[in-house]
Amino acid sequence: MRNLAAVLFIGGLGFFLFVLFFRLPLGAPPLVAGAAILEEGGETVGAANLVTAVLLAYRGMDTLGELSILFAAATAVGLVLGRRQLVVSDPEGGFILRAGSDLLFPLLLVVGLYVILHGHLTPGGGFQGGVILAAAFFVPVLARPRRGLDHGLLSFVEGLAGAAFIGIGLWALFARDAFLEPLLGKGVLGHLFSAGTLPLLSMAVGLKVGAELAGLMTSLMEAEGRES
Amino acid sequence: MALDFVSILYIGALGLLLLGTFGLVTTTHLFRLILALALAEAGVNLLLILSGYRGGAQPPILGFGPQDMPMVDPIPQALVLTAIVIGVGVQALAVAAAVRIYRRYGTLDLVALKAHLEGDLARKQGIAPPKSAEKPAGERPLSPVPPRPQEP
Amino acid sequence: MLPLILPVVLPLLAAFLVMPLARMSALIARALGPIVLTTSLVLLLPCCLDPPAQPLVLAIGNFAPPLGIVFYGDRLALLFANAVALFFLLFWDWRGGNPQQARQDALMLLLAASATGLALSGDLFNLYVFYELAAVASFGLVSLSGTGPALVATVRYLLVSAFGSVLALAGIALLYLQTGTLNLAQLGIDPEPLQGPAGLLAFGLMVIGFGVKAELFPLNYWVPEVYASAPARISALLAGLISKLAVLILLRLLVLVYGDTAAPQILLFLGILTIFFGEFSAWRAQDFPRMIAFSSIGQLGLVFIAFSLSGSWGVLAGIAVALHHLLVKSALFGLAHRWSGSLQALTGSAQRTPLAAALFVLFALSLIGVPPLPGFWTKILVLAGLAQEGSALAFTGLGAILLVTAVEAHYLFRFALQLYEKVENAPAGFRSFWEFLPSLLLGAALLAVTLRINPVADRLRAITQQAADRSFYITQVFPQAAAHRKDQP
Amino acid sequence: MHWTHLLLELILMPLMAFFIGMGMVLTLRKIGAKLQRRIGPPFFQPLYDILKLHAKETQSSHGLIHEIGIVMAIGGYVAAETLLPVPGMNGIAQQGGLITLAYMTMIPSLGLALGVGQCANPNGSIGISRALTAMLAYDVPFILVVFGTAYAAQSTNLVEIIAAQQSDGIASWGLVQNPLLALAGLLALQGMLGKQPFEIYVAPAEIATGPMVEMGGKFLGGLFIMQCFQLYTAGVLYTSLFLGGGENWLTFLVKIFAVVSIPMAIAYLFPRFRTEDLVRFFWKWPTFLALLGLAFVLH
Amino acid sequence: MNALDLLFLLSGATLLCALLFGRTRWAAPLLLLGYAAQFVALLQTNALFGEPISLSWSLVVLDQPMHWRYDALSWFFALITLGAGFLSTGYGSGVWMRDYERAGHSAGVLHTALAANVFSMVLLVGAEDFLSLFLGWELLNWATFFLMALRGGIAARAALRYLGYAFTGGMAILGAMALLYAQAGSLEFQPIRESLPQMSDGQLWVLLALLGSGFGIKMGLLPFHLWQAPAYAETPGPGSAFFSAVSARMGLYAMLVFFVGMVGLARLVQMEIPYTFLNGRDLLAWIAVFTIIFPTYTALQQQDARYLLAWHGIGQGGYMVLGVLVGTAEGSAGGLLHIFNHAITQVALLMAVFAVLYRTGTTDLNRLGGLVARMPLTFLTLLFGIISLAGLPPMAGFVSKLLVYRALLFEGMPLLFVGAIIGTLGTILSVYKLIHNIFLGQLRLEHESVQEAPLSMLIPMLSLSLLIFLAGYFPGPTLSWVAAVQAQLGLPVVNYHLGGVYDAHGGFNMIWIVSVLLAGFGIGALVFFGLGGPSKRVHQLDNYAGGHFLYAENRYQYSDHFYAGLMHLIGPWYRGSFQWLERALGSIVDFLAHFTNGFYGIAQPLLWSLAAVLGIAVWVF
Repeated sequence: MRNLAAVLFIGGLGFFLFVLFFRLPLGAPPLVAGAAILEEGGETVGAANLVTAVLLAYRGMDTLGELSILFAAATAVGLVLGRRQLVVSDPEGGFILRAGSDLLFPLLLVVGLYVILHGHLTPGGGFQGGVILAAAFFVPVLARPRRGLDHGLLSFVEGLAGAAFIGIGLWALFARDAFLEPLLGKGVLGHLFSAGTLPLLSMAVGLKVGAELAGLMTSLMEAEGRES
Repeated sequence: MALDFVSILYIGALGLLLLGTFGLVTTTHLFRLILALALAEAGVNLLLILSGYRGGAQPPILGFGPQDMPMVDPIPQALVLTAIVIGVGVQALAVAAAVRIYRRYGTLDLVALKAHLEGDLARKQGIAPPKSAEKPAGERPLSPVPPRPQEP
Repeated sequence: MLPLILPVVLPLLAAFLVMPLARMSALIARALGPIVLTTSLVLLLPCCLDPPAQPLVLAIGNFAPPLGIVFYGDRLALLFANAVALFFLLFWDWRGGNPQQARQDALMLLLAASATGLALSGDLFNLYVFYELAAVASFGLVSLSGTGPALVATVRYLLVSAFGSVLALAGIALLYLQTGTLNLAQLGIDPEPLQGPAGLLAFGLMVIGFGVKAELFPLNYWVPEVYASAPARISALLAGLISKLAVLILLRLLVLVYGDTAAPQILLFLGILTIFFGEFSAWRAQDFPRMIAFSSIGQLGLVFIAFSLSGSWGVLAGIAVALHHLLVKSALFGLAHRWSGSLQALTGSAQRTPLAAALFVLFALSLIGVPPLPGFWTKILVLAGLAQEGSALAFTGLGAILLVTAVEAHYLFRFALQLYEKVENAPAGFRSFWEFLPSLLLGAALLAVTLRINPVADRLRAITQQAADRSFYITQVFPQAAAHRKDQP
Repeated sequence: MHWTHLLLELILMPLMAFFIGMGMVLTLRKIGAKLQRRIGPPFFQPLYDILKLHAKETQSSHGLIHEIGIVMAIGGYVAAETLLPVPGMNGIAQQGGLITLAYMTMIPSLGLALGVGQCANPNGSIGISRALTAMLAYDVPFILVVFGTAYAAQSTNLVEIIAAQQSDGIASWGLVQNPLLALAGLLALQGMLGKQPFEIYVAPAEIATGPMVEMGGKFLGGLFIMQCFQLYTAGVLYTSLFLGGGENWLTFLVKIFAVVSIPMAIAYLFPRFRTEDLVRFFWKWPTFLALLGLAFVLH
Repeated sequence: MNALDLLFLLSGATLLCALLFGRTRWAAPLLLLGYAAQFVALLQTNALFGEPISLSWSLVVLDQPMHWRYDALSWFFALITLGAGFLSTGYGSGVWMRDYERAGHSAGVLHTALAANVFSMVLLVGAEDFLSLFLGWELLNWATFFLMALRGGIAARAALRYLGYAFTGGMAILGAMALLYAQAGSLEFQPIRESLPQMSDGQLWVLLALLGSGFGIKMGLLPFHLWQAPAYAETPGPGSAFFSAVSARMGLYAMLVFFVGMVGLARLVQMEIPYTFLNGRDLLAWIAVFTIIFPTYTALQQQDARYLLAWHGIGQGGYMVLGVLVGTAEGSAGGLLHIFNHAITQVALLMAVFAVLYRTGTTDLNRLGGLVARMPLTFLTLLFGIISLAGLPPMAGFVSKLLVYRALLFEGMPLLFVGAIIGTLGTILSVYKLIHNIFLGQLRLEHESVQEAPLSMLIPMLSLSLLIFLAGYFPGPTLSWVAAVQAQLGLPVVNYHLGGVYDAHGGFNMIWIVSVLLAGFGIGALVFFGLGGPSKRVHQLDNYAGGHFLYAENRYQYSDHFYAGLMHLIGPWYRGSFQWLERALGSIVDFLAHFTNGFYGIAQPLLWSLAAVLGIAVWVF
């Protein structure tokens, strides 16, 4: 009965959605704010990757909010899962896992940092790189569950990275009277050291995301392993 | 209108959304619900990114392709990035809670969990467990004054 | 410009820092939150008491709209931002002592920041982000106790909230697809295309999405169980403050884009259902938190009904009802801190804590709208507006409000009489009056408003004048657009 | 009207009523005797009865209210008689009216009820309970009758009602104009006087169960006086409403004696009704008749 | 500052006094002084025969002005209010209050509640726009609730029931106000009065239903009458007396203001009910008649004196409405006069009953009896009261009822007339039961040493008895008030003189009637005491029946099922019909609550959210 109703509802909704959507200019949406950004983004922000420009400059507030959400999620997970003494029952991984993880760790670290630092130039950026960083730190934990990660350190890193993001914003606030306005020289479009404070912000984002995701995954894994 | 590339993408996005929604409204298993949620979220993210898609345009990276080619709208891309991370955070939290709940109650079925919830709450608040006496909190409304001294 | 940005950013900064700091000095970490919130209050209070003639408009990062995000601080937004700082200070966990104190404080600060952001932001997606932040932070806070019921309630809350977010995001995508912008003012410049079915559907999706926090039927099933299992402080903030801020988003959309469409009718319809379900359920509630939780649902239905009224009347009525409920319901949840058990167990509480019982009676009277308390004036605004509206649905709403208010009066005073019953071994309830100090302060505020109803009404009218004026908003954000429009006719 | 004249009327009217009432008591007893093939009492028997009762030596009083009840019973009727116009004397009929009169006649009943209640005899109380219930029963048709006649005359003033009936001989009598009302009124009269089949509340046959149970000596004597007044009032009232009142004393006396004789004559044809049946009866037939009659009056 | 300002100030000051000094020893004198001062201020306003007087202050809230103004109607109601407040306070000030406090109740709270009632009524009757009317109305409702509930227990439950009714009524009024505001653009009386003729019959019917039920609930009009008797009966003595005098009449006041003063009876008559012979006025009149009959016969069933009187209080309200609705000079005069006459009657009766309660500890009609020799003055008060309540000459109640009967008669309304009479007959039956079961019959052994009521209670009782008698003997003064009120309301004005009224259909003169009656009593006394020999007084406990001695320890009082025969007959006609209605409504609320609660019990209700989305999609499409 419930499924039947659901099917009917979904069908009805799907019908309306399809009918409505296909009246819209699909594939040729109006380009209002986007057009302006495409127009002047390169000059104003100095980032070749306009997505990153949007992310960190034009809509830096969203990114800050998003960082906060991730932070909130991590904090809440910490709250939910509690902070009791961990009893990880998972056995140590086999040789292949351990060796693989040892090999992967530096590789992932480098790739992650690269993606973060080149966020304003090429596809990628703080988030993407941060996720890779998180993976880099999480893989060894998978291999050696008992060792775990130092949550204190993680929280320290994530706190500081977040504070750095805001700090850069506040710096702009006091220097230019506008929160999160890109500072420093724009540099040459396409160069590594360009786009002002964007790489710094990217770095902060990357570190924060990395620390938080790593912390999240480790917490979940620890929770999984704990016997009560 | 023939089914062009964009339309197929849209159909996919809406389909994902509807599929996820179907899962959300039909299942009562917590973990499946989380998965369905992820599915719906994926659909919406696709929808969002499609809202900036323009046929035949290139990525919004300066110096990436030919100069005069139109570029897609960069804003939705940024938005989607944000939305994905938000989704990750929420799902992580959901999973964490599910883990705790499973440990506490030994089930992930929402029907059972709701029963546990009501029962535990009733015990905590010191009220009659739900669906027992079917009695409202106080008197019936507008009830006649009960022990009247006069004859009925 | 500082009052616009710092109340959002500083709590975030503090939230990031509070856990590392807690490792160094618990004292500093504890003090951080109140300090930051007080700073916000100090920054905001002048703007609220002596509001600038023109709204404060702040383009974040100096990116002119619609490129960047705009913070728009008119009287209404500033008032709510102020209320956020004030209420978070009021319901701050001053006692502490929780082993997870730092995390809890961090979440509280995040919630405060997001709430301020919700009040101030003028960008749709940014609002969505803050809304999500508020949601995630509140998930953490409501499961604070870590008990089974709290967790299950949280998960149910989380599921519906996430579902709502998905829908809201779909609505935003739909909007963006049609307009190519996310700036509220720019959406309002030319609302014509959005007033078709697709635009309305986008609005509908956002109503459902943001309606989760706003306790809109049928997305409010999480309300009773969450408020019953969460700490009362958190319930007070969620029911009082956060719900209103979610409504605020819809208000902005209504004023700027959807004022002349069928959108208000949707709100009216859902509002009627909400008020009906809320109040009737409350009638059967058996414990204090759930009773006022259901009552809160009902009151938010009233808010929705009020905002559905056309023109500035609706905005005025809505703001009045929302502010009144903010005051009263927060205060009632402040009482729920100790009165958390069943209604039966509270019989005779007035003997030991007469002040708290008197406060309850005061709030109950105002809630059901007994003159001359403020609740009456807000209610009569809504009713007169509905009668002027004249449509069948409006009259249905009128009847529904009257009916459920009678029901509300009955269950509230059924309990009030129980409080005053004479029993042996009266329950202790509050240990000292410090425990319901927030409620006491809010009760005093309520009485003050009663006495100074006309100045308050004038202030509200000034707020409404700004908030209900579509072109005013647009002109403030896009001076050039207004000039452009002036040329046109 | 000179005040001495009025005073004279006010004194004369009750006095006459008393004597005519005694005559009526005698008539009734005579009729009863004739129907039962007895000789019946001598002419002065009613007066003897009253004097005898007052002269009794054992007169146990149950308290002041017991005595005041009798005073009220007599006094109420004395006052009521002044509201009933008789040929040549209007008394204060102009100052009161039909409704006032109807209510005035309840004062004696109330007095009697108070007196009986004071006696603390359960049987007496039962009698009062029955009497009051009976009143509830017969007053409904009675009040409809009052309404009809007063509405037809557009006045509650008995003087005017009588004058209207005398304007055109028998044809203008209430009896002719509103026969249904007259019939209903007759039935109500039967109940009002407590005659068979409605005599359960008086319970004349069972001394121990009825209002009179504690009444002896001058208490009973007072009630006897009251009965005289009661008969007189009923007869005159009915005459005034339906039989055109008294053109002169002769026709007046004939009419009122005829009126009170009818119930007596009917009485012996019927057994007794229970209280409930009595109520049921009065709320059914006389009320129906009165309503029907009223419909004629109103249209 | 004019006299009305002074009145309001004094009323507020009295309330404040009660609040501050209610617990102290000087509370009673202080409050009596306060009420007396208000009374003087009321007389000073001269609103009855002079010009209406406005309050110097007015409020403007949310652009809505709030005025207060006293005219003849306000004056009349305020007079009753203040009189009742004064007498009830006096009654409850002495030993009664000492006893009340000894029982663990608070004198201060009682005084405060009473003063709050008086204050809100003073405010209410001065209302000159719907906002101030509603303000006064709600204040009164809550003050009433407060006074009802303060004894706790049964009283609190009765009060809650009252609240359920009263608040629903308040909401109906609020709804009507919203409609009126939408129509007239204002809540002041004058614009509304002007816009009413433009309204359609449909709109007026809605207003009639909303305001009629709103005000009717306060009055206890059928079918909203169930709350009143228990609530009034369970209130502590002075409060009960006060309520029954005037509280319910505030509903009548509001009805007079709106239906008579604004809509006008002529308009009501024009509002035909389709497919019937009835119009708006007839409908209300029939409601009034059933309000007379049903509560009166419910009163007949009661086994508790307080309940019995409270039920009669509801029934008597019907006469007032009925009289006013007839609309002729006599009818409306009777209706209005009955407000006053009933007030004094009912207060006297309740005071007598509460005096019995004070002395014997019960008002159960099956546990009393034979008290006449123990409490003769209380008996006298009760006797005067019941004669007036039953509407028999020579007391006050007779005058007002007679006026109503006459009006019905000459307007040709036989069925309403019979209904009113049936109510009166029922009243006679029931008040006899009241006085019989308390004061007559068997004296119970435990009451052998009962004393007369204390002086502080006797004084108000006896003065009221005197008033009842005088208002019946010389109805001229009260009729002059009523005539002024009629002129104020735009009704035809009654021709009155000191002894009664006269008009085209004749009239009546109470001075003659009462004088003759008194003379008749004199003659009766002369005959009774003069003719026979001395009677021998039998002791109250020395009784026999059917030749058997009745022992005082045995209970032989005939009190249970006093009118068994009648009840046997009419009981099934109306028993519980309204209780049923009330329970049905309660069950509907219960059911709805159950239904809505069900939604919050669903384990996974996202389907509902989906349905909402779908609904919106359909809507916008």
